Amino acid sequence: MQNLLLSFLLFTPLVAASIALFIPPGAAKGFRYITLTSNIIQLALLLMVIIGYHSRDGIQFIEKKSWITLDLGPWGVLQAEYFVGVDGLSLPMVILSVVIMLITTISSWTIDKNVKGYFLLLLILNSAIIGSFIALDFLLFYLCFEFMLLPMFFLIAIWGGPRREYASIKFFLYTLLGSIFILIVMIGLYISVHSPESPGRLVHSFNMLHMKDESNFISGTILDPHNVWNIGPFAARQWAFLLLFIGFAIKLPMVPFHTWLPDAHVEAPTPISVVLAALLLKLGGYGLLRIAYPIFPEAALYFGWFVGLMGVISIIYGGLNAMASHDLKRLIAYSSVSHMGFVLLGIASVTAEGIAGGVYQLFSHGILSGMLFLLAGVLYDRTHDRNIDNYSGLYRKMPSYTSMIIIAFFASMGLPGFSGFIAEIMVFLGAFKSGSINGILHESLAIISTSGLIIAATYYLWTLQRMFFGPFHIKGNHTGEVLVDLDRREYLMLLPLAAAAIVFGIYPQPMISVIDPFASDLAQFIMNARQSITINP
Amino acid sequence: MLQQLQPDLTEMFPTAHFLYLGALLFSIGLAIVIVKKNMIMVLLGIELMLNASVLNLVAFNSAHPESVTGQMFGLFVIVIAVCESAVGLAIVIQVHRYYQTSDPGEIKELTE
Amino acid sequence: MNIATFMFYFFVITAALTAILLLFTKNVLHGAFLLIITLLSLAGIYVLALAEFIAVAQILIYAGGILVVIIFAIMLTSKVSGKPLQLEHGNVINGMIVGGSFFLVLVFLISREEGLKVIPQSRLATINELGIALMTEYSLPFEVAGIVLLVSLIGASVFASTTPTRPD
Amino acid sequence: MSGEITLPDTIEVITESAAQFVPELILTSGILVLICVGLLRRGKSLFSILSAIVFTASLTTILIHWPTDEVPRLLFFDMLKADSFSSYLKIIFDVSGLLTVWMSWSNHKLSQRHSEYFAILMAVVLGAHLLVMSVNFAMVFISLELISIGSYVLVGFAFSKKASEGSLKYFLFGSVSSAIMLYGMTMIYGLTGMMNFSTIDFAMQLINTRSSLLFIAALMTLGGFFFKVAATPFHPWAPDVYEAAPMPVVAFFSVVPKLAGIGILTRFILVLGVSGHSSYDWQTLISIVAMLSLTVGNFSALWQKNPKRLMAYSSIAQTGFLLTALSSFMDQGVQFMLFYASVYALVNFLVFIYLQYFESQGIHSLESFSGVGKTTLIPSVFILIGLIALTGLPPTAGFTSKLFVFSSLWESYQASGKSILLWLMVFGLLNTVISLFYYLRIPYFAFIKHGTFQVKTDFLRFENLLGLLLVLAILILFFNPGLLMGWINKINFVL
Amino acid sequence: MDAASAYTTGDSLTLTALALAIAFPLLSFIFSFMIPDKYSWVVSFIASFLVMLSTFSAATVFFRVWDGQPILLEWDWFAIGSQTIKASLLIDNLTVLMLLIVTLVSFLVHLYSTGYMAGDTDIRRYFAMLGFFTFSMLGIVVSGNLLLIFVFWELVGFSSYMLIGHWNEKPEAADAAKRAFIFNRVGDAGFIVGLMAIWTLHGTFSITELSRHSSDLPMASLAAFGIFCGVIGKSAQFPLYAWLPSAMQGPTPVSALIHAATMVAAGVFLLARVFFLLTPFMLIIITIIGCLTAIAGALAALVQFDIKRILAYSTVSQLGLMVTAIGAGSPSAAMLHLTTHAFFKACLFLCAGAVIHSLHQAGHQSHSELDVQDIRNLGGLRKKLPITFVAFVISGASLSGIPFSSGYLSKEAILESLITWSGSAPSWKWLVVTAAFITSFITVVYTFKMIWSIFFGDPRSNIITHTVEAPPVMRAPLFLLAAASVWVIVSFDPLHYAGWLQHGLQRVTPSHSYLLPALSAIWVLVAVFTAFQLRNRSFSSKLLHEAFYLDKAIEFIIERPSFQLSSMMIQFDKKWIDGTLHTAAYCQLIIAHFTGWVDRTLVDGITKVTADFVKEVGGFTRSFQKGNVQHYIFWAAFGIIIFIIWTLL
Repeated sequence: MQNLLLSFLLFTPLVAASIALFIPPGAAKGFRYITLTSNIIQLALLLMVIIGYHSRDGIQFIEKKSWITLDLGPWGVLQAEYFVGVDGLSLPMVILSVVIMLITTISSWTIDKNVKGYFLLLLILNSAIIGSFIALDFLLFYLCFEFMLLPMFFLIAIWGGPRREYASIKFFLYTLLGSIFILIVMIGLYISVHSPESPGRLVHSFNMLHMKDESNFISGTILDPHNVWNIGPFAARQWAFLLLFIGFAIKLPMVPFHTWLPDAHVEAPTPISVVLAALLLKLGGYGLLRIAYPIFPEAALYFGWFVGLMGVISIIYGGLNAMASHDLKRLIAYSSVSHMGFVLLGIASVTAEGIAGGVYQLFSHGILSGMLFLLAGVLYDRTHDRNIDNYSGLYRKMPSYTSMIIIAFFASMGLPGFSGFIAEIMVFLGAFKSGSINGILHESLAIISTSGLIIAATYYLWTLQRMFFGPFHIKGNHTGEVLVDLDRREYLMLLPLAAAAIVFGIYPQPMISVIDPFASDLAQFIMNARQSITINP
Repeated sequence: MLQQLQPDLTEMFPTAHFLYLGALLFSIGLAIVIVKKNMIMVLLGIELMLNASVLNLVAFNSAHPESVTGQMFGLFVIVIAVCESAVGLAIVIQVHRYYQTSDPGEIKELTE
Repeated sequence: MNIATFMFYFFVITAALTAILLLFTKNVLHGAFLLIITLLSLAGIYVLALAEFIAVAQILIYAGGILVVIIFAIMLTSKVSGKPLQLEHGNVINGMIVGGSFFLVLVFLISREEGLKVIPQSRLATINELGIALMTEYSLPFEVAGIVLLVSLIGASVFASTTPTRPD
Repeated sequence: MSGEITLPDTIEVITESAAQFVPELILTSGILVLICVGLLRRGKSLFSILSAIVFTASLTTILIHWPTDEVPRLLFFDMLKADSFSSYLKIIFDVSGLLTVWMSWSNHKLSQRHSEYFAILMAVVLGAHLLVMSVNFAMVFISLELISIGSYVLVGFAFSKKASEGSLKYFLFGSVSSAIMLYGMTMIYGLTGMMNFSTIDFAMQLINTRSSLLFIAALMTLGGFFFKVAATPFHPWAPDVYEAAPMPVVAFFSVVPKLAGIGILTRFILVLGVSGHSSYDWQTLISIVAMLSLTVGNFSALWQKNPKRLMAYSSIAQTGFLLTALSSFMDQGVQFMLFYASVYALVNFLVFIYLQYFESQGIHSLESFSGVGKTTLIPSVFILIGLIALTGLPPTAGFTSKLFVFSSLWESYQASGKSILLWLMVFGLLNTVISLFYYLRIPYFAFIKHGTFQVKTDFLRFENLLGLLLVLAILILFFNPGLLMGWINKINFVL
Repeated sequence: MDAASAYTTGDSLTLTALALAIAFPLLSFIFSFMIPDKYSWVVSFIASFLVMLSTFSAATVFFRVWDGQPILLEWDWFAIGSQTIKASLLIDNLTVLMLLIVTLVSFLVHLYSTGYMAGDTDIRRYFAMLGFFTFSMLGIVVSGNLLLIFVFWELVGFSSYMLIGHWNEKPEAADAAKRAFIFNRVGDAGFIVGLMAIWTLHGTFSITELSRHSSDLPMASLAAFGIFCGVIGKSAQFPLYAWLPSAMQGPTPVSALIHAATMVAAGVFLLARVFFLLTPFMLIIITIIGCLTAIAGALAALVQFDIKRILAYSTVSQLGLMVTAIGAGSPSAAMLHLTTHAFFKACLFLCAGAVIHSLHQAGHQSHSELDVQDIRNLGGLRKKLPITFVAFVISGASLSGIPFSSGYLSKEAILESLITWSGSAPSWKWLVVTAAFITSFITVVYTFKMIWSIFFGDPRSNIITHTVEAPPVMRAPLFLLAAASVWVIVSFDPLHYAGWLQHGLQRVTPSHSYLLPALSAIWVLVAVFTAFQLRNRSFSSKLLHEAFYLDKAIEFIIERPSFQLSSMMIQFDKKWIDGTLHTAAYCQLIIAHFTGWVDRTLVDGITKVTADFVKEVGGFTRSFQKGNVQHYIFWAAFGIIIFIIWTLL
């Protein structure tokens, strides 16, 4: 049982989906409750995982079953495994996924168009997200990573807003482009890596842990660390890192690959915006930390400054764009771009603080962006209008809603006491420290990036001022009556997130104690790699 | 008569000269296919191209006299050419019935 | 220059000239007749290249068979349309580019091929020899060619026997 | 010399060969039986069943006579080579034949001349069988022509104005292509003196003859093969022909002649690959053709409004992927190409079965798919899975096959260091992204657009059973590609 | 000094009192939020009561710790890598003094607010945020860890935001709140830079540990500079002081508590707390900035007419003086002035509030619309509001530095420290001293002018005749605060500042001389005389009125461009990033195709595909597929020729 927890976690939604498949489409309630049940079972399983997790033990709950073993004669054996486990990086992400999916279900309660299809897709999406966070086999990861696209595409395209077609295709295009880059590297990696577990034969393994170890590379292959294979201006391993970086940066998203995000967010239905912002974006950062950095440490160091620079650009650029947005969801979307910049900056620093901060930011942004999108959805449900300029003085009509907005906004701008602050401060500390302990990032990057804090304050406060303060006024053909305050279902979605933001902002130690071993080990690993592998002699 | 001429004949014509003619026929056939605004002329062009190949085969067979490979192949080419033109003519007539024109350039209902 | 050489180059030049004329003629019927001359010249060349059987087949099948059918087809199609047998040329530049380049490239490359300039020693393949080859070594292509013939006959009959009821 | 072979020897060779030639004999007799029966009886079902029986018999005999010899056997005086490679492709042809027969049976537009239709269909399959076994230029030409002539006629079986135009275009384009190919073949024969190309001697000749003419000749020969597989620049016939032909024929065209062409191309390329040391860079050539096919296919498909035309361009792009696998010039690449081809055949039939289903419901353009997903869920979902597999996304075998293809390309790049292969790889993968657009258009209309079209929902259709089987196959081959790869692995590619 | 011996962990009574002092305001916050809407009237009493309890607890702590051994309590907060960040409380003289000031002023303001804010619809939120502010301010004061200080530092800013924007229907209030927070945020960004530098340099945020390290690397100056940036923001120093006057849009008690007595003083407190981190170079910068602020604030106050704005600029000026003192190396003098300033400035604000409140009430009755904050509209209130008048005069005297007031002593401490620092040899430091003297002179002038305009002369408006004194609950705090503005609060010697407070803060008794006090007293009297002469002259200078246009300058140099930049960016984003990506590769093609397709099929109209490039490719594709089979053949043959030529070349 203990050994199969992760599988249960992964397959519960799929089982639920297959049950739901046989329910006639008319029974709308049935799908909601089945999804909810599946989420609650997942939550229970998650609790068991958390209880059984020991933060210093590295990867745990490992399950390893053979999946694809292809004997290709002289060329060797192609081996992909069902290999899952959680460590300090994936556990926070899994926790986030389970919780956010539960809240998404609650938020989806009002969906009444083609309910069966919606919840089936949601369940599939759930599995795919969990799967990509726990997979330790590259092929399995890629499977889940790609498999998210289709449900997401349909969820945006069928249940989305007026320009949903454009947005969904754009989303699909960008993400698929990114995953193609990842695919290229995956192909190269598994060809270059052999599994040390079966010494007698040549086994090409998709195992990500094997890919980390430089001694597992077949000598003379393109991606062999000891074999400099130049393609154009860079070595092949550097290209590989760049491809992975771009692939994940698109997902993250990083400027200038971010333009899919505002469109997708604006057009997606509220629950899907939540999933998109809270979970899908996390895969970008997760992928960098799980794949790009550990597997190509020396290239990561070589491009460290670039990653950091792009992070800073994202922070500032995203913030400035948010400031000029007139659509509430678009604003939040751009703020996500800005926040994900912190993740990049933290990761680029290759310090324990920076990496832990990056992971913490992923987690925290999951909570906060979820909350922000839910809040935007609350307003949209009432008036079907998200234009900031069309509102004024909402505080008078919806005081509780405004309070929630204030909490969410201030949490999102990194006010101390909320989880975002802990994340950002760790990122800053790591990024600044990097200049003097490993020389990857110049101190000025960290200093410049603090302006992101000011920009965040500006756009959030300006929005508050425009929408919620001042005399009450609302444009369009709405009367004030539609603006009722939060109802119980909405509280049920928002309060847990707000509470989580505060709890993880005041007492971060439980989460950091999970993340920290991973972050420290990774920083150590990458810095060690600098000594052992040298490129561009 | 041929038996008498044979000793002389064998040393008369370089293979290249056959090939020049073949190349000419082939190129003209191709040009005809592209240029002529009549389906039957296009068919004639194709025949010309096939004949260029037969000529090549015959020429090369005399360069490799140890077997009759080239000639056999040439024979098959002629047979196949017959089959092709039979089907081709049937198709041409069928198209002509529908479209009332012989210009392949005008037969373009199937297009973007 | 003996008579064989003379005949060879005569046939070559005739074939080339008629082919060129074929390219330039604007009358379909003239084209068909020009092709007959080309093919007959080729048959002559085959004879001189010691491929009598091919030559015979060429005369019988092409000149006698296909071209008659073609002339029938010309009559048939022009009768239906009522147009004269004149035709236009289109895509002239395209045709010249492609035909010209092929010709130039091939001639250039053939002329560079030293092995092709030697005059080969050849011998006459008897019809007997060909017949045996056809039944042994080439038995399979022979049979398959039969199937091809069958298929093309069926195909032609399918096309010929269906009348367009309504143009859709 | 033929004279040295005694008559008993000859007969022995022929009888021995015939033993390895049973599937083809069955097909041949099938053709004759169909034509003879056609003189007496009419009725689509009868001929469908007869053809199904013939294909099944052929399929069974291929499996029974699965070549196990280390060294492949040459049949009919080195005309054919009976190796596992060709047997594998033959299985695909026969299965496709069966599926086509079924599709034809359920297609209401094919309403006359059934005996001829099925006979010609069978003849094309026979041609495909012969083509992939051929190692002799004469045999290649004849079997290619068998396929071509049969195909020209098959297009016309819709008996419409457009069909006749399709036939004409196919015929003209095909004849010119085969004339070009033939010219090339004669040149190769002339310069090497050999008709049998699948020998070491021939390969040595290629290496030793440093002749541009030979290269040009080979190039022209490849042109004919490219025509059969609809690779750029020999592709433009495909959209017109696909649009004109009846749906079962389109499905058939997109698989059988194409894979037959790929089969002979593979044999030819393997020889060229052995002569990889020649001064001409065949690998680059194939890579460029692959790139062009990918680009032209994918880009043109974006414009299409007709599902058949769309699938035509898709098939051009898929040819690009098949060529990509070949361009690795390795045995591994060929194996992966076979895997790709098998998956491609399955997926293509899945898609075409449902396109036919929708066509029978009166849906002829992409726009008219609007809202279909709501009324006919299962066909829409199945066609979606098929299109996703064509795009190459997990969890379908389409992904696995693309993964394999690009793996072999990477491996080849690693071995040769030719940057063109790297470009091809990047190009091919990026094309996957583009292909997504048009592949998703049918599901897009079906699921996302609202339409007024009411199609009656009937779950218990034979299409759905067949579709389910194909979908399962596509999914299973993703999760366990070993089922097929294990088999393909046993195929050897000795010259 | 060994760490173990230097600090104790405190006894249980002290700790309980400390815990209570901090917890009561938090409790008040929670309570005020939780209470149902219909019982909102009890909030003001409960909140005041809770803060009063907090004040008593703080007093207990004060008396038990003052001049005793400092208390240091530490808990693990979170650990990164090998380093643990500890949450710690550091309770020393500085802390307890501030503890007492904050709770006391807060209590008085609470009390005052029960009257001032009675009837406000959002009274729950008001008291909640007041409680939260008090809690956060106490947090700054007791934290022994820079990161923790930063946490509360920002929370203070947040509550300030909420309170300034309390009347958020007023667009100006919402705007002022935003401005205050953003200006603070600018400083805080600097603070974070400081934190980063400290972390990199020392790997710890604990003040006690940091006090044992010292470093003169450039990084140390950066750290000090960063922290000082935080101070500039929070304590409204040059060039970020513009937010403070506009923050006067908040309720007046809030201005008294936050923008006069406590929060703005937090910067000075912080500088005193981390004085050991300030490098010599930084001290010079601090002095200059402080000096500039002092002068600028005083000059600006001189020309204001809004009573609250005068007080606000005066606060700016006084804070500038304190910062100058810190720069001059005398944190104790700064703290001394901080203490006295807290009381007298709070008193002044509350008096101003009482005046406003009374006039407002009167204005309501007579239905007259009058800007009651403009001193030009006031006058002769001495008779109507006697208690307010007395309190105002006492605290005004303290602000001016009239002898026998607390302000006299603390200002003397600053001046003396400046003179000592400047030394005997002439240098630029003398300019600073001169500036300080001029500031004190101007302070007297504007204070006197203000008192004269409000309370003396003839009533300039008819509503003044209807004015009555504010309710007792508002008068009591005035009284108490006025009482705290006399000399005993600093020292029992009315002429010299070196009393118990100074001793407790510095533990070094400075040299005893009456020269400076006397000089100072004369200087003040001269100033009073001048002010009397100028009592009816109104100074008007646009430059000074707008406080050197710093506000506008920031708007022009930073705000506008950044907004413009952001709108440019979003255009850039729409046009170029999207566009370039699309154009750059075939992405362009796809999107254009796709949009074209979407528009063709979805939107009824016909859309032309935008990019010319696409058109060309499209044309090319069409020429390929025009349906003419002869073209097809041509292309195929042409393809072969291309290949041939390519290989032959």
